[in-house]
Amino acid sequence: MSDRTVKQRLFGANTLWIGLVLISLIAVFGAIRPDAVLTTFTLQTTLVETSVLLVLSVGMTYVIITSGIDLSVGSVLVFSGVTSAMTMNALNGGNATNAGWGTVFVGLLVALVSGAAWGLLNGVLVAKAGIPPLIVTLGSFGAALGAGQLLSNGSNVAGVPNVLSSSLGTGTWFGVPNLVLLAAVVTAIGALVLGTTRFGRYTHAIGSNEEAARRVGIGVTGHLVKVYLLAGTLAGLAGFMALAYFRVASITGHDTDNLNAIAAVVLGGTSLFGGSGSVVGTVLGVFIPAVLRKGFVIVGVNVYWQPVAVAIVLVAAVWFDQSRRRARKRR
Amino acid sequence: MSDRTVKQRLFGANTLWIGLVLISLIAVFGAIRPDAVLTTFTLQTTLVETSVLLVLSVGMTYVIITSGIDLSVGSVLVFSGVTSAMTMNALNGGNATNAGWGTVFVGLLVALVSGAAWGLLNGVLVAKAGIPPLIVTLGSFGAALGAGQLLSNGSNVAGVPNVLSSSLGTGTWFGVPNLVLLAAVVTAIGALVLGTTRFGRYTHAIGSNEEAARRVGIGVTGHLVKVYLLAGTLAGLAGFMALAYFRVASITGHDTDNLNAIAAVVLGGTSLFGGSGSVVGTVLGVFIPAVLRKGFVIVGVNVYWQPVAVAIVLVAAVWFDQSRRRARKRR
Amino acid sequence: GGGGQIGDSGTSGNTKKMVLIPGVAAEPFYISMECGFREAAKAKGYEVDVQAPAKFDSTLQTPIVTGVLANKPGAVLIAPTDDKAMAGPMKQLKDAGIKVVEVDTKLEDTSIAVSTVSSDNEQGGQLAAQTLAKLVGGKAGSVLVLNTKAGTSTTDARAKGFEDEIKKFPNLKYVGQQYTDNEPDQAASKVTATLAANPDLVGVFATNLNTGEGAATGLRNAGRTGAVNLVGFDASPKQVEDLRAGAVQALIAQDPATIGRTGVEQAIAALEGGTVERDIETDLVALTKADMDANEKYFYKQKC
Amino acid sequence: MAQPLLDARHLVKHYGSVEALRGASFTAYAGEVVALIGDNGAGKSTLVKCLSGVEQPDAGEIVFDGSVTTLPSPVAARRLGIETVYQDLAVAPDLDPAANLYLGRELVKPGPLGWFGVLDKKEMRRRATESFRDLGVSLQSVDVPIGALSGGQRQSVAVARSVVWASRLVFMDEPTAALGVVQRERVLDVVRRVRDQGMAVVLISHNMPEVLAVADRVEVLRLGRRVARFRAAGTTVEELVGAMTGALPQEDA
Amino acid sequence: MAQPLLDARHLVKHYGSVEALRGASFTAYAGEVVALIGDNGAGKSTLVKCLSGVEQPDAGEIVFDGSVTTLPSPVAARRLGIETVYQDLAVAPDLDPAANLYLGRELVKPGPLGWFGVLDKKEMRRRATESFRDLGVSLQSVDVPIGALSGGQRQSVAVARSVVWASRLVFMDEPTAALGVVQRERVLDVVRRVRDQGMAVVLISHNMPEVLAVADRVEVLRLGRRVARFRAAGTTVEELVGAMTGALPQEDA
Ligand SMILES: Nc1ncnc2c1ncn2[C@@H]1O[C@H](COP(=O)(O)OP(=O)(O)OP(=O)(O)O)[C@@H](O)[C@H]1O
Ligand SMILES: Nc1ncnc2c1ncn2[C@@H]1O[C@H](COP(=O)(O)OP(=O)(O)OP(=O)(O)O)[C@@H](O)[C@H]1O
Ligand SMILES: [Mg+2]
Ligand SMILES: [Mg+2]
Repeated sequence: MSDRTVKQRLFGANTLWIGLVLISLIAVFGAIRPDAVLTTFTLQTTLVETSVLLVLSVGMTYVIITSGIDLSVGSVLVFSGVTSAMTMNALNGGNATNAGWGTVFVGLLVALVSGAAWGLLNGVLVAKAGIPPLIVTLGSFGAALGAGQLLSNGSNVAGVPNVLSSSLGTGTWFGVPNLVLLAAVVTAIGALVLGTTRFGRYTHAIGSNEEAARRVGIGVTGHLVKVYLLAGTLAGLAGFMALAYFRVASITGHDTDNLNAIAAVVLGGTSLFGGSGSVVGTVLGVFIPAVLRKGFVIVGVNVYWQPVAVAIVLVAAVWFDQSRRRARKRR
Repeated sequence: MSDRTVKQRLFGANTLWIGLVLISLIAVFGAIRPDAVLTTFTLQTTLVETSVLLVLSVGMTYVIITSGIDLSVGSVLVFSGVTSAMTMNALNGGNATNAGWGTVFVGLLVALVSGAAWGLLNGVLVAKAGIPPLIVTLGSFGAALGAGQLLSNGSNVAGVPNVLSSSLGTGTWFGVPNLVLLAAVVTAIGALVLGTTRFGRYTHAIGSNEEAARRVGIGVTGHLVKVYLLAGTLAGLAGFMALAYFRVASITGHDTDNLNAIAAVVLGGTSLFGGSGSVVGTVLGVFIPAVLRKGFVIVGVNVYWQPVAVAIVLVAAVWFDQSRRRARKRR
Repeated sequence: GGGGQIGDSGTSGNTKKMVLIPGVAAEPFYISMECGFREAAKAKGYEVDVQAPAKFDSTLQTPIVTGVLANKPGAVLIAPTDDKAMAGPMKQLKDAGIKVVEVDTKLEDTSIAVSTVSSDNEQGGQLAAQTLAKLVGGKAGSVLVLNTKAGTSTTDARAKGFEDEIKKFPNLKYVGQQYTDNEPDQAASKVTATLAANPDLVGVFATNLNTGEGAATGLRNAGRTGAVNLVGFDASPKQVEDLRAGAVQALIAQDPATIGRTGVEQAIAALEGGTVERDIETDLVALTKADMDANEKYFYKQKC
Repeated sequence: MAQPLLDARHLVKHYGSVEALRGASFTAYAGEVVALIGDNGAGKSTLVKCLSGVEQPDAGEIVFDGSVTTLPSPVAARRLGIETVYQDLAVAPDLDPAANLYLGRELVKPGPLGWFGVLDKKEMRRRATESFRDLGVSLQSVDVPIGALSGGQRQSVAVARSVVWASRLVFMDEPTAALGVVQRERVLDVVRRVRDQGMAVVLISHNMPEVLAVADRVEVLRLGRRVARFRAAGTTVEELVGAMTGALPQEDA
Repeated sequence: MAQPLLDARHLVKHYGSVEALRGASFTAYAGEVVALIGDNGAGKSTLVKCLSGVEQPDAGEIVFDGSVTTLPSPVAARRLGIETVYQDLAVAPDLDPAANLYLGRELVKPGPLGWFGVLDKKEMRRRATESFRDLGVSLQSVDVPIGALSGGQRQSVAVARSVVWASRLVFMDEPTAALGVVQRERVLDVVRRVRDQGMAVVLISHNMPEVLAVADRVEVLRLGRRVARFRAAGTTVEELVGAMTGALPQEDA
């Protein structure tokens, strides 16, 4: 009986080939425009620009492993950004631009709580009321956005504290953007919890066979609530990160965050039918489309060709990954 | 051993409660504004405005019953509309506004073939290459839209023949809009094929247990290709219908067709995990959100409240449907 | 025998009512227009309603038009989201005896509306190019256009106007437009990618609010705020603030409140038998940090 | 005779128009193996589900350890010390055998890591391997998901899981159906051992010689009702079959 | 002895690092019942899957009816007249029993409706009811999805499906594992009847008395290899168990 190493367990052989795809993409773009691609600048900006999506996708990974889905993340992000920004403004007489760390802390708390509230609502409706996740989160997709618009009266909320945007938003730490650090910490914790703890084990078990999990005494309802709560809270955090990054809580422009996150998770080898998946795969799944989009702009691909090329590479990557994995299984 | 009637088989008891939801929605809006809601005009426009989505959703029902998903329908609709409009224009020296029935017929053919081509591509990649449907159709979602933009150079294509828009687009037949007639015929055929034929049976069997279907000798690969082909072709038809109705092949505005169609199918009682579902359910699933949106406009609900209210009613409807169904099962 | 057209049947409605159908909900541009609209209509004793689609999208606007039609108001002010696709639904309004006034955008078919009140988006693009050239001065370098989605008529017109005009400045190399799906994060990413590929980037024209916000973020992230001149479109409070703070170097502002007010005047003229002007163009201005305080009336409003 | 550990009275369970249980009664005593037999579709599995909290009976009464109780969930049953091998096994196919064995009762690392719920996978794997050896199961690899195991291997995991955790009562719904000759003997040994520890074992099986070899008592279900009870000693296969098929005169027992 | 109907030689099948078959051979003759026995995990189900086109062996040769053949898919096997009852049953849980029985071979309505593939559900249901009666299965309702049936009822549907359609060879992987006493006898009767029609029946079972009662020959698999062959007449359970467990001296047969 062979024993797996920690590395194997954490990464799963499943992510090897898709990782290879990512590396070769970078290699190709790097070969075409080494001066523009293989620079600290491009690395930094690419990482920063994927941070928010990465945080959303970590939560989505958990949800999809339970064989659920969460379409609401983008709207929850918007809602949390709006509540957070409005609270910070309210605390500072309508404009928090020059507010201090206390305000920022309250803002973070409000963002997290707002996200958690929607996550809790999703979780309760999915787990306790037994409504299909697609319907529940399609509902909160609309409702959270509508609620955000109601609160902000339909327009973007400005007035983000400078200390927030200059620290979390654009600050770096030994050259690593703080936004990236935060996303990396969240991702690492997400990967460890999923791969090594009881919480992660239950997540897999529920997705693999919900009835079996229930029969062995796992509190399936409670666990599902927690998973959606996690996804919602991370969406709230993502909303706060976006606030720091864009210096505004913007209402539109997050309609496709949900599909992007789902695609990243599936691209990373997690099955939509639940039961198996890894956060490391999701990380790769987040970066492949990001690298592609960036690379195509740098290399100068025609704008109308860009979506077509992204689509082709995406499908080809998964196809390659799958056929390699199958071959490995056969061997 | 009891025998089920044809009616029961076609409708399935599953659709009873969700149908009830639809009727009570109409009743409520009708009670608030009887003068505006219960008119031929409102009926006509509501039906017309849902025709295109209905045709998309019929194809989506098949795909979801096989436990697949098709995110590409909206983009395929756009692509088909563009190719069809451009072909009709090309046949008439650049502007087909005054072209005759021959041109319209060619346009229809081009739309159907364009849709079928994307459907075939989806089907082959899903069934033969074994790539997850979400990834494949996310790819064609981007690629079909990009291809449409490439062809039209990024702008809407006008020049739709008047004979087409005044007949199929806005014409009526004994008060029933022609567009609605066409959608009804497609839906009826879709319902009959799914409920009574071998094709429908195989669709259910594959979704219920693909491996079992393969082992009993059903050509699973071929069947899946056909199902995606069907969904693509119907998206092509929908593109042609949209052309007739809007008098223009519009590039934007179809990003959420896929989610709308999926929501309609799931709302209608089809499981995302495949194996069971009905076209009649899908019809109800298409109309509930449509009636809601229309009703809210007529009743004059605040725009920001509308998505919230739609979300609440959607979730409540499914919850009601599910708890009624469960109660029935218990009885 | 059974042929006919949709909407053949009809009833009469409330001519003392007026409805505004903006292109999209929740944009300061349309909110400011709504403010002008409400103010002017109420002053004349009209009942008002506003129904906006969730997105700038003809498939979402169409059901709103027909829903409004069911109520039979006296006049409808509408910003058609597609110059062809909205012709059908809007013709139904006209056929039902409702006076239609186009605001902001217009149909290709000029026979439907009684009047059109708008500012010219293409001209706005040209103005953006001129402003950018002025800001850059004589320096040579690349310029980029950030557009929303392919096929969005308003922003496409702005981009086209910019593209045509920028060619007149030989020191500026136009590197083309990038689509952003109207998402700020994509806009940021496209800006930094362009910076990587074209380090000599000196100007960016962002065709709407979201692209502007994304572009500002991308430039800030790259540490090139101010070094690369950013010209935005529209003057929502946040954009004005960014202009003041130096995140944006210029804004092309329309005058939505006047559009709304003028639209009401034209509608009332049509309803009450006054003289109706078929085409009215409102002003477009370029706001820079230097002259912004003088042009405060062009700032958009968040709420009335 | 002593007070029964479990006494179910006149349970009724409908699925839509199907009547799975029509007033079934069932009794189990501590320290005995009682076999529950009956034809296909007699309602045995349904009865087990009702008695282990998976399904809720529509009517009837459950007495456990002398007091009337309800079992609203499998957790409630587990809390009473009731473990079950389900006929459909109820395993998570994507998890490996050790994970399935410890599902719902994972071991965590000692010390601070454990407070965060970090699993002690190594220890679980080691102990699981031991349990499997006890049951005579040989696995070529413990790292494959259980869905890839052979039918008998999977069943052995389910059996191991129940006997490891039970403290009062074990339901085993056809635990030996897919087992090889050796493994079957091992499981029957385990059944006896568990009985000797004072627990009650309820064994469902269609194999009459096996039933007579291991059970102390036999209860017979037919069409959703208990129709006969036997002491195993001295009963013949013919009598059992007669009761199951209704060839022998029925009595509502 | 006559030419074998099916002769599989030295089949090898790996799953990742697991070796399910390590050069297994197997022979079946027309007009006989051959039992395939072996411990859990010996590779019996894998062998059946390789011989019915579900899995592709990594090495080895399959001779059917005298000519070397490959079975790239289940359809290919079916075309040769091979039907299979899989251990995991391979039924569509959302479809009703009649639909499962006729899956892949639906009856269509006579006349023009049939050209469009319109199903004759009534006729299929009628005939299915008949088949189930033959096998002694009683269903309270034929309208429920098969996923809601009892374990034995589901297995009966799978057995019925294979014998209805086979023409040359039937593989039955533990067809009686979940069956009641009566149903088991009926299935064994069916097995004999099928054999008497000149077909070959391959029966996998862990029930040795059953094997000796119905089989003409027995082949034994151990650790992915054939290790012994017996004529059933005159063989004892002890000999079979000895061969399966390796207690008797092995020979690579
Ligand atoms: N979820 C369900 N829905 C509908 N009918 C059901 C359901 N579960 C069980 N039944 C029916 O209830 C009856 C009893 O089933 P049960 O599984 O208890 O039988 P069993 O005695 O365990 O049979 P077996 O020996 O074959 O396992 C059967 O007729 C079965 O079809
Ligand atoms: N898909 C698979 N992936 C990995 N290992 C597998 C797979 N299928 C079977 N195996 C392994 O191959 C070996 C043989 O399995 P097989 O199912 O053929 O055994 P069997 O003789 O049918 O056993 P049983 O009597 O328990 O049904 C087992 O060790 C099993 O774990
Ligand atoms: Mg049972
Ligand atoms: Mg087996």
